[in-house]
Amino acid sequence: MTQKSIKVLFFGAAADRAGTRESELSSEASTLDGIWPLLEERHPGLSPMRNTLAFAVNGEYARGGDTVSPGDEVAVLPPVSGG
Amino acid sequence: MTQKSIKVLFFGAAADRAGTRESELSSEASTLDGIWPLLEERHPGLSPMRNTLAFAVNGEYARGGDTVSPGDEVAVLPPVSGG
Amino acid sequence: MFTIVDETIDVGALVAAAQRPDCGAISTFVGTTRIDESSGASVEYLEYEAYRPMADRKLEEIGAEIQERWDARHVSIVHRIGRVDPGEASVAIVVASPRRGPAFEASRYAIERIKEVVPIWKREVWSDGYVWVGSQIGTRP
Amino acid sequence: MFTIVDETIDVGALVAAAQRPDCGAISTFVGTTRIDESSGASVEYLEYEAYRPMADRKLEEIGAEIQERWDARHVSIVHRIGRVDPGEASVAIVVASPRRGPAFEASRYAIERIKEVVPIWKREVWSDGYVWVGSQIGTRP
Repeated sequence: MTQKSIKVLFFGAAADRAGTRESELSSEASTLDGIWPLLEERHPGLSPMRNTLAFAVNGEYARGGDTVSPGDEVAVLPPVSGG
Repeated sequence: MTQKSIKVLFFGAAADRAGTRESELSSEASTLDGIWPLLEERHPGLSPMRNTLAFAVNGEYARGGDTVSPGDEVAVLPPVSGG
Repeated sequence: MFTIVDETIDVGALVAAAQRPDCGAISTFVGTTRIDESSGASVEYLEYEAYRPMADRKLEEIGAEIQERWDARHVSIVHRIGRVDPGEASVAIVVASPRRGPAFEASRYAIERIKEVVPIWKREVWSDGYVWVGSQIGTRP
Repeated sequence: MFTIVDETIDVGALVAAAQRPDCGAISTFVGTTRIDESSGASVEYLEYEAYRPMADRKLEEIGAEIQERWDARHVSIVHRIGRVDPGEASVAIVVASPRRGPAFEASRYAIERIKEVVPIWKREVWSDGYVWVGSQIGTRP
Protein backbone atom coordinates (compact mmCIF):
# COMPACT_ATOMS: atom_id res chain seq x y z
CA MET A 1 0.00 0.00 0.00
CA THR A 2 1.36 3.42 -0.94
CA GLN A 3 0.86 6.25 1.54
CA LYS A 4 0.31 9.55 -0.23
CA SER A 5 1.67 12.59 1.55
CA ILE A 6 0.34 16.12 2.14
CA LYS A 7 2.22 18.71 0.13
CA VAL A 8 2.84 21.97 1.98
CA LEU A 9 3.82 25.18 0.19
CA PHE A 10 5.24 28.25 1.93
CA PHE A 11 5.08 31.78 0.56
CA GLY A 12 6.65 35.14 1.29
CA ALA A 13 7.84 35.60 4.84
CA ALA A 14 6.57 32.10 5.71
CA ALA A 15 9.02 30.57 3.23
CA ASP A 16 11.81 32.57 4.85
CA ARG A 17 10.83 31.40 8.32
CA ALA A 18 10.26 27.80 7.28
CA GLY A 19 13.62 27.78 5.51
CA THR A 20 12.01 26.16 2.49
CA ARG A 21 9.28 26.75 -0.06
CA GLU A 22 7.90 23.21 0.00
CA SER A 23 7.58 20.34 2.43
CA GLU A 24 5.92 16.90 2.49
CA LEU A 25 3.98 15.65 5.49
CA SER A 26 3.22 11.95 6.00
CA SER A 27 -0.04 12.21 7.84
CA GLU A 28 -3.37 10.50 7.99
CA ALA A 29 -6.42 12.57 7.16
CA SER A 30 -6.53 15.38 9.68
CA THR A 31 -7.39 19.09 9.91
CA LEU A 32 -5.32 22.22 9.45
CA ASP A 33 -5.19 22.56 13.22
CA GLY A 34 -4.18 18.93 13.42
CA ILE A 35 -1.17 19.23 11.13
CA TRP A 36 0.06 22.56 12.57
CA PRO A 37 2.09 20.89 15.35
CA LEU A 38 3.84 18.76 12.73
CA LEU A 39 4.69 21.86 10.69
CA GLU A 40 5.86 23.70 13.79
CA GLU A 41 8.05 20.85 14.88
CA ARG A 42 9.71 20.64 11.51
CA HIS A 43 9.89 24.42 10.96
CA PRO A 44 10.12 26.05 14.38
CA GLY A 45 10.77 29.48 12.81
CA LEU A 46 7.09 29.57 11.85
CA SER A 47 5.83 29.63 15.44
CA PRO A 48 6.02 33.39 16.05
CA MET A 49 4.05 33.99 12.81
CA ARG A 50 1.17 31.68 13.71
CA ASN A 51 -1.39 34.39 14.41
CA THR A 52 -0.71 36.18 11.14
CA LEU A 53 -0.97 33.15 8.87
CA ALA A 54 -3.80 32.09 6.62
CA PHE A 55 -4.08 28.72 4.92
CA ALA A 56 -5.36 27.33 1.67
CA VAL A 57 -6.23 23.75 0.89
CA ASN A 58 -6.11 22.85 -2.78
CA GLY A 59 -6.05 26.51 -3.77
CA GLU A 60 -8.93 27.78 -1.65
CA TYR A 61 -8.86 29.55 1.70
CA ALA A 62 -9.53 27.12 4.55
CA ARG A 63 -9.94 27.33 8.34
CA GLY A 64 -8.34 25.47 11.20
CA GLY A 65 -11.09 22.86 11.44
CA ASP A 66 -11.13 22.09 7.73
CA THR A 67 -10.04 18.63 6.63
CA VAL A 68 -6.65 17.89 5.10
CA SER A 69 -6.14 14.53 3.44
CA PRO A 70 -3.16 12.79 1.90
CA GLY A 71 -2.78 14.09 -1.66
CA ASP A 72 -3.96 17.58 -0.72
CA GLU A 73 -1.92 20.70 -1.28
CA VAL A 74 -1.76 23.00 1.74
CA ALA A 75 -0.45 26.55 1.34
CA VAL A 76 0.87 28.61 4.23
CA LEU A 77 0.04 32.25 3.49
CA PRO A 78 1.38 35.28 5.33
CA PRO A 79 -0.66 38.50 5.11
CA VAL A 80 -1.08 39.22 1.40
CA SER A 81 0.50 42.40 0.09
CA GLY A 82 -0.32 42.55 -3.59
CA GLY A 83 -1.42 45.62 -5.47
CA MET B 1 -12.94 109.29 -33.14
CA THR B 2 -13.14 105.56 -33.70
CA GLN B 3 -15.85 103.64 -31.88
CA LYS B 4 -14.67 100.15 -30.97
CA SER B 5 -17.38 97.53 -30.93
CA ILE B 6 -18.20 94.64 -28.58
CA LYS B 7 -17.51 91.26 -30.13
CA VAL B 8 -20.09 88.58 -29.31
CA LEU B 9 -19.42 84.87 -29.80
CA PHE B 10 -22.13 82.18 -29.80
CA PHE B 11 -21.53 78.52 -29.05
CA GLY B 12 -23.40 75.27 -29.37
CA ALA B 13 -27.18 75.58 -29.40
CA ALA B 14 -26.85 79.36 -28.97
CA ALA B 15 -25.03 79.62 -32.30
CA ASP B 16 -27.86 77.63 -33.89
CA ARG B 17 -30.50 79.90 -32.38
CA ALA B 18 -28.60 83.10 -33.12
CA GLY B 19 -28.08 81.94 -36.68
CA THR B 20 -24.43 82.97 -36.48
CA ARG B 21 -21.30 82.24 -34.47
CA GLU B 22 -20.18 85.85 -34.15
CA SER B 23 -21.73 89.30 -34.01
CA GLU B 24 -20.53 92.88 -33.41
CA LEU B 25 -22.41 95.28 -31.17
CA SER B 26 -21.84 99.02 -31.34
CA SER B 27 -22.52 99.95 -27.77
CA GLU B 28 -21.22 102.27 -25.12
CA ALA B 29 -19.87 100.71 -21.96
CA SER B 30 -22.74 98.80 -20.40
CA THR B 31 -23.42 95.57 -18.53
CA LEU B 32 -24.34 92.08 -19.71
CA ASP B 33 -27.93 92.80 -18.71
CA GLY B 34 -27.69 96.07 -20.62
CA ILE B 35 -26.63 94.52 -23.92
CA TRP B 36 -29.04 91.57 -23.75
CA PRO B 37 -31.95 93.50 -25.34
CA LEU B 38 -29.65 94.43 -28.23
CA LEU B 39 -28.71 90.77 -28.72
CA GLU B 40 -32.31 89.66 -28.46
CA GLU B 41 -33.46 92.23 -30.98
CA ARG B 42 -30.86 91.14 -33.49
CA HIS B 43 -31.18 87.39 -32.75
CA PRO B 44 -34.75 86.77 -31.60
CA GLY B 45 -34.22 83.00 -31.67
CA LEU B 46 -32.15 83.36 -28.49
CA SER B 47 -35.06 84.58 -26.36
CA PRO B 48 -36.46 81.18 -25.35
CA MET B 49 -32.95 80.10 -24.20
CA ARG B 50 -32.36 83.10 -21.96
CA ASN B 51 -32.72 81.26 -18.66
CA THR B 52 -30.29 78.52 -19.65
CA LEU B 53 -27.50 80.78 -20.87
CA ALA B 54 -24.27 81.71 -19.13
CA PHE B 55 -21.93 84.46 -20.28
CA ALA B 56 -18.23 85.10 -20.35
CA VAL B 57 -16.49 88.43 -20.74
CA ASN B 58 -12.94 88.22 -22.08
CA GLY B 59 -12.81 84.50 -21.41
CA GLU B 60 -14.08 84.46 -17.82
CA TYR B 61 -17.56 83.72 -16.51
CA ALA B 62 -19.46 86.95 -15.79
CA ARG B 63 -22.85 87.91 -14.33
CA GLY B 64 -25.61 90.15 -15.54
CA GLY B 65 -24.41 93.21 -13.67
CA ASP B 66 -20.81 92.89 -14.84
CA THR B 67 -19.45 95.62 -17.07
CA VAL B 68 -18.99 95.22 -20.82
CA SER B 69 -16.96 97.80 -22.66
CA PRO B 70 -16.15 98.43 -26.30
CA GLY B 71 -13.28 96.13 -27.26
CA ASP B 72 -14.45 93.33 -24.96
CA GLU B 73 -15.26 89.82 -26.13
CA VAL B 74 -18.57 88.47 -24.85
CA ALA B 75 -19.36 84.76 -25.18
CA VAL B 76 -22.90 83.37 -25.06
CA LEU B 77 -22.70 79.92 -23.48
CA PRO B 78 -25.44 77.30 -23.39
CA PRO B 79 -25.22 74.62 -20.67
CA VAL B 80 -21.83 72.99 -21.09
CA SER B 81 -21.78 69.30 -22.02
CA GLY B 82 -18.14 68.30 -22.19
CA GLY B 83 -16.67 65.10 -20.85
CA MET C 1 -0.59 68.69 -19.31
CA PHE C 2 -3.97 70.33 -19.90
CA THR C 3 -4.95 70.48 -23.50
CA ILE C 4 -7.64 70.25 -26.12
CA VAL C 5 -6.91 68.12 -29.17
CA ASP C 6 -8.72 67.18 -32.35
CA GLU C 7 -7.33 63.69 -32.75
CA THR C 8 -7.21 60.34 -30.94
CA ILE C 9 -6.11 60.56 -27.30
CA ASP C 10 -3.14 58.34 -26.49
CA VAL C 11 -4.12 57.14 -23.02
CA GLY C 12 -1.12 54.85 -22.67
CA ALA C 13 1.27 57.76 -23.21
CA LEU C 14 -0.60 59.88 -20.65
CA VAL C 15 -0.35 57.13 -18.05
CA ALA C 16 3.33 56.57 -18.81
CA ALA C 17 3.99 60.28 -18.29
CA ALA C 18 2.32 60.07 -14.87
CA GLN C 19 4.52 57.25 -13.53
CA ARG C 20 6.78 58.60 -10.78
CA PRO C 21 8.87 56.89 -8.10
CA ASP C 22 7.23 59.02 -5.39
CA CYS C 23 3.70 57.88 -6.31
CA GLY C 24 2.04 54.52 -5.74
CA ALA C 25 -1.27 55.13 -7.48
CA ILE C 26 -2.49 56.43 -10.82
CA SER C 27 -6.22 56.84 -11.32
CA THR C 28 -7.29 57.38 -14.91
CA PHE C 29 -10.72 58.26 -16.18
CA VAL C 30 -11.57 57.98 -19.86
CA GLY C 31 -14.89 59.27 -21.14
CA THR C 32 -16.03 57.53 -24.31
CA THR C 33 -18.80 58.07 -26.82
CA ARG C 34 -21.70 55.90 -25.70
CA ILE C 35 -24.51 54.94 -28.01
CA ASP C 36 -27.75 54.22 -26.23
CA GLU C 37 -29.24 51.59 -28.50
CA SER C 38 -32.46 51.58 -26.52
CA SER C 39 -33.53 54.86 -28.12
CA GLY C 40 -34.52 53.04 -31.28
CA ALA C 41 -32.80 55.05 -33.96
CA SER C 42 -29.19 55.41 -33.19
CA VAL C 43 -26.61 58.12 -32.70
CA GLU C 44 -23.88 57.89 -35.32
CA TYR C 45 -21.24 59.92 -33.53
CA LEU C 46 -20.72 62.88 -31.21
CA GLU C 47 -19.34 66.22 -32.33
CA TYR C 48 -17.64 68.44 -29.73
CA GLU C 49 -16.81 72.12 -29.88
CA ALA C 50 -14.95 74.31 -27.39
CA TYR C 51 -14.64 77.99 -26.59
CA ARG C 52 -10.90 78.39 -26.72
CA PRO C 53 -8.72 79.52 -25.07
CA MET C 54 -11.18 79.76 -22.18
CA ALA C 55 -11.67 75.98 -22.19
CA ASP C 56 -7.93 75.33 -22.03
CA ARG C 57 -7.64 77.70 -19.10
CA LYS C 58 -10.54 76.04 -17.26
CA LEU C 59 -8.83 72.67 -17.59
CA GLU C 60 -5.70 74.20 -16.03
CA GLU C 61 -7.80 75.68 -13.23
CA ILE C 62 -9.25 72.25 -12.45
CA GLY C 63 -5.71 70.92 -12.28
CA ALA C 64 -4.79 73.69 -9.83
CA GLU C 65 -7.88 72.97 -7.71
CA ILE C 66 -6.82 69.33 -7.50
CA GLN C 67 -3.28 70.20 -6.46
CA GLU C 68 -4.70 72.41 -3.69
CA ARG C 69 -7.05 69.76 -2.33
CA TRP C 70 -5.10 66.54 -2.71
CA ASP C 71 -1.53 65.34 -2.69
CA ALA C 72 -1.52 64.86 -6.45
CA ARG C 73 1.96 64.92 -7.91
CA HIS C 74 0.88 64.67 -11.55
CA VAL C 75 -2.39 65.69 -13.19
CA SER C 76 -3.16 65.71 -16.89
CA ILE C 77 -6.44 66.34 -18.65
CA VAL C 78 -6.90 66.01 -22.39
CA HIS C 79 -10.23 66.76 -24.06
CA ARG C 80 -10.89 65.95 -27.66
CA ILE C 81 -13.07 68.10 -29.93
CA GLY C 82 -14.55 67.47 -33.36
CA ARG C 83 -16.05 64.16 -34.36
CA VAL C 84 -15.73 61.33 -31.83
CA ASP C 85 -17.00 57.95 -32.96
CA PRO C 86 -18.75 55.39 -30.73
CA GLY C 87 -16.35 53.87 -28.22
CA GLU C 88 -13.68 56.48 -28.83
CA ALA C 89 -12.30 58.63 -26.02
CA SER C 90 -13.54 62.20 -25.71
CA VAL C 91 -11.67 62.97 -22.50
CA ALA C 92 -8.85 61.46 -20.46
CA ILE C 93 -7.91 62.41 -16.90
CA VAL C 94 -4.79 61.01 -15.24
CA VAL C 95 -3.89 61.67 -11.60
CA ALA C 96 -0.86 60.25 -9.80
CA SER C 97 -0.65 60.38 -6.03
CA PRO C 98 1.43 58.65 -3.37
CA ARG C 99 -1.76 56.87 -2.25
CA ARG C 100 -4.82 55.53 -4.02
CA GLY C 101 -7.54 57.35 -2.08
CA PRO C 102 -6.51 60.82 -3.24
CA ALA C 103 -5.87 59.56 -6.78
CA PHE C 104 -9.41 58.19 -7.10
CA GLU C 105 -11.02 61.21 -5.48
CA ALA C 106 -9.14 63.71 -7.58
CA SER C 107 -9.87 62.03 -10.92
CA ARG C 108 -13.55 61.78 -10.02
CA TYR C 109 -13.54 65.45 -9.06
CA ALA C 110 -11.94 66.39 -12.37
CA ILE C 111 -14.63 64.81 -14.52
CA GLU C 112 -17.41 66.34 -12.42
CA ARG C 113 -15.82 69.79 -12.69
CA ILE C 114 -15.28 69.42 -16.43
CA LYS C 115 -18.98 68.80 -16.82
CA GLU C 116 -19.77 71.88 -14.74
CA VAL C 117 -17.41 74.61 -15.87
CA VAL C 118 -15.43 73.86 -19.03
CA PRO C 119 -16.96 75.59 -22.07
CA ILE C 120 -17.24 72.55 -24.29
CA TRP C 121 -20.43 71.36 -25.97
CA LYS C 122 -21.38 68.14 -27.70
CA ARG C 123 -24.09 67.31 -30.12
CA GLU C 124 -25.38 63.87 -30.96
CA VAL C 125 -25.33 63.39 -34.70
CA TRP C 126 -28.11 61.09 -35.92
CA SER C 127 -28.87 59.96 -39.44
CA ASP C 128 -31.67 62.56 -39.56
CA GLY C 129 -30.06 65.56 -37.86
CA TYR C 130 -28.39 66.53 -34.61
CA VAL C 131 -29.26 67.46 -31.05
CA TRP C 132 -27.17 69.60 -28.69
CA VAL C 133 -26.82 67.62 -25.49
CA GLY C 134 -28.09 69.59 -22.48
CA SER C 135 -30.00 72.10 -24.60
CA GLN C 136 -32.17 69.58 -26.48
CA ILE C 137 -32.00 71.94 -29.43
CA GLY C 138 -31.14 70.75 -32.89
CA THR C 139 -32.21 69.88 -36.39
CA ARG C 140 -33.90 66.51 -35.90
CA PRO C 141 -37.47 66.31 -37.16
CA MET D 1 -8.85 39.41 -18.90
CA PHE D 2 -7.51 38.39 -15.51
CA THR D 3 -3.90 37.46 -15.53
CA ILE D 4 -0.54 37.50 -13.81
CA VAL D 5 2.46 38.51 -15.90
CA ASP D 6 6.16 38.88 -15.32
CA GLU D 7 6.79 41.76 -17.68
CA THR D 8 5.76 45.38 -18.24
CA ILE D 9 1.98 45.95 -18.21
CA ASP D 10 0.72 47.67 -21.37
CA VAL D 11 -1.92 49.95 -19.85
CA GLY D 12 -2.76 51.60 -23.18
CA ALA D 13 -3.65 48.24 -24.70
CA LEU D 14 -5.81 47.33 -21.72
CA VAL D 15 -7.76 50.58 -22.01
CA ALA D 16 -8.14 50.16 -25.76
CA ALA D 17 -9.58 46.68 -25.20
CA ALA D 18 -12.17 48.16 -22.81
CA GLN D 19 -13.55 50.74 -25.26
CA ARG D 20 -17.10 49.80 -26.24
CA PRO D 21 -19.92 51.71 -27.92
CA ASP D 22 -22.31 50.80 -25.09
CA CYS D 23 -20.07 52.32 -22.40
CA GLY D 24 -19.37 55.98 -21.66
CA ALA D 25 -16.81 55.58 -18.88
CA ILE D 26 -13.59 53.68 -18.29
CA SER D 27 -11.98 53.90 -14.87
CA THR D 28 -8.43 52.64 -14.70
CA PHE D 29 -6.29 52.13 -11.64
CA VAL D 30 -2.57 51.56 -11.92
CA GLY D 31 -0.56 50.68 -8.83
CA THR D 32 3.09 51.65 -9.12
CA THR D 33 6.21 51.02 -7.07
CA ARG D 34 6.57 53.94 -4.71
CA ILE D 35 9.81 54.79 -3.00
CA ASP D 36 9.35 56.60 0.27
CA GLU D 37 12.45 58.78 0.29
CA SER D 38 11.70 59.98 3.81
CA SER D 39 12.91 56.68 5.24
CA GLY D 40 16.52 57.75 4.78
CA ALA D 41 18.03 54.76 3.05
CA SER D 42 16.05 53.88 0.02
CA VAL D 43 14.19 50.94 -1.45
CA GLU D 44 15.78 49.88 -4.73
CA TYR D 45 12.83 47.93 -6.12
CA LEU D 46 9.93 45.67 -5.17
CA GLU D 47 9.83 41.95 -5.80
CA TYR D 48 6.44 40.24 -6.05
CA GLU D 49 5.56 36.56 -5.81
CA ALA D 50 2.22 34.83 -6.26
CA TYR D 51 0.64 31.53 -5.31
CA ARG D 52 -0.55 30.36 -8.67
CA PRO D 53 -3.01 29.29 -9.94
CA MET D 54 -4.94 30.38 -6.82
CA ALA D 55 -4.00 34.02 -7.43
CA ASP D 56 -5.25 33.91 -11.02
CA ARG D 57 -8.52 32.44 -9.84
CA LYS D 58 -8.94 35.08 -7.14
CA LEU D 59 -8.53 37.82 -9.76
CA GLU D 60 -11.28 36.18 -11.79
CA GLU D 61 -13.49 35.99 -8.70
CA ILE D 62 -13.04 39.72 -8.09
CA GLY D 63 -14.08 40.31 -11.69
CA ALA D 64 -17.20 38.19 -11.11
CA GLU D 65 -18.01 40.07 -7.90
CA ILE D 66 -17.82 43.34 -9.82
CA GLN D 67 -20.11 42.09 -12.57
CA GLU D 68 -22.64 41.07 -9.93
CA ARG D 69 -22.62 44.41 -8.12
CA TRP D 70 -22.26 46.95 -10.91
CA ASP D 71 -23.21 47.36 -14.53
CA ALA D 72 -19.64 46.76 -15.68
CA ARG D 73 -19.44 45.60 -19.27
CA HIS D 74 -15.68 45.05 -19.31
CA VAL D 75 -13.29 44.28 -16.46
CA SER D 76 -9.63 43.42 -16.73
CA ILE D 77 -7.06 42.99 -14.00
CA VAL D 78 -3.38 42.37 -14.67
CA HIS D 79 -0.91 41.89 -11.84
CA ARG D 80 2.81 41.78 -12.41
CA ILE D 81 5.19 39.58 -10.41
CA GLY D 82 8.98 39.51 -10.14
CA ARG D 83 11.06 42.66 -9.96
CA VAL D 84 9.16 45.94 -10.34
CA ASP D 85 11.31 49.07 -10.41
CA PRO D 86 10.34 52.43 -8.92
CA GLY D 87 7.53 54.09 -10.87
CA GLU D 88 6.70 50.91 -12.79
CA ALA D 89 3.22 49.39 -12.71
CA SER D 90 2.63 46.37 -10.49
CA VAL D 91 -1.10 46.15 -11.14
CA ALA D 92 -3.61 47.57 -13.61
CA ILE D 93 -7.40 47.46 -13.26
CA VAL D 94 -9.67 48.61 -16.08
CA VAL D 95 -13.47 48.82 -15.76
CA ALA D 96 -15.83 50.04 -18.48
CA SER D 97 -19.42 50.92 -17.62
CA PRO D 98 -22.20 52.85 -19.30
CA ARG D 99 -21.83 55.49 -16.55
CA ARG D 100 -18.93 56.87 -14.58
CA GLY D 101 -20.19 56.25 -11.04
CA PRO D 102 -20.14 52.46 -11.33
CA ALA D 103 -16.83 52.53 -13.22
CA PHE D 104 -15.10 54.45 -10.42
CA GLU D 105 -16.68 52.38 -7.66
CA ALA D 106 -15.85 49.06 -9.29
CA SER D 107 -12.20 49.87 -9.95
CA ARG D 108 -11.78 51.09 -6.39
CA TYR D 109 -13.41 47.91 -5.14
CA ALA D 110 -11.06 45.80 -7.23
CA ILE D 111 -7.87 47.24 -5.75
CA GLU D 112 -9.22 46.94 -2.20
CA ARG D 113 -10.16 43.30 -2.79
CA ILE D 114 -6.82 42.51 -4.39
CA LYS D 115 -5.12 43.75 -1.25
CA GLU D 116 -7.41 41.57 0.89
CA VAL D 117 -7.66 38.22 -0.82
CA VAL D 118 -5.25 37.65 -3.70
CA PRO D 119 -2.29 35.51 -2.63
CA ILE D 120 0.47 37.82 -3.81
CA TRP D 121 3.30 39.13 -1.65
CA LYS D 122 5.85 41.84 -2.14
CA ARG D 123 9.14 42.53 -0.52
CA GLU D 124 11.04 45.78 -0.52
CA VAL D 125 14.57 45.18 -1.68
CA TRP D 126 17.06 47.58 -0.11
CA SER D 127 20.79 47.83 -0.65
CA ASP D 128 21.29 45.93 2.62
CA GLY D 129 18.60 43.26 2.43
CA TYR D 130 14.88 42.90 2.02
CA VAL D 131 11.67 43.18 4.04
CA TRP D 132 8.37 41.40 3.34
CA VAL D 133 5.70 44.08 3.31
CA GLY D 134 2.95 43.32 5.83
CA SER D 135 5.03 40.77 7.74
CA GLN D 136 7.97 43.07 8.54
CA ILE D 137 10.18 40.00 8.24
CA GLY D 138 13.33 40.00 6.20
CA THR D 139 17.08 40.06 6.02
CA ARG D 140 17.84 43.71 6.73
CA PRO D 141 20.22 44.29 9.65
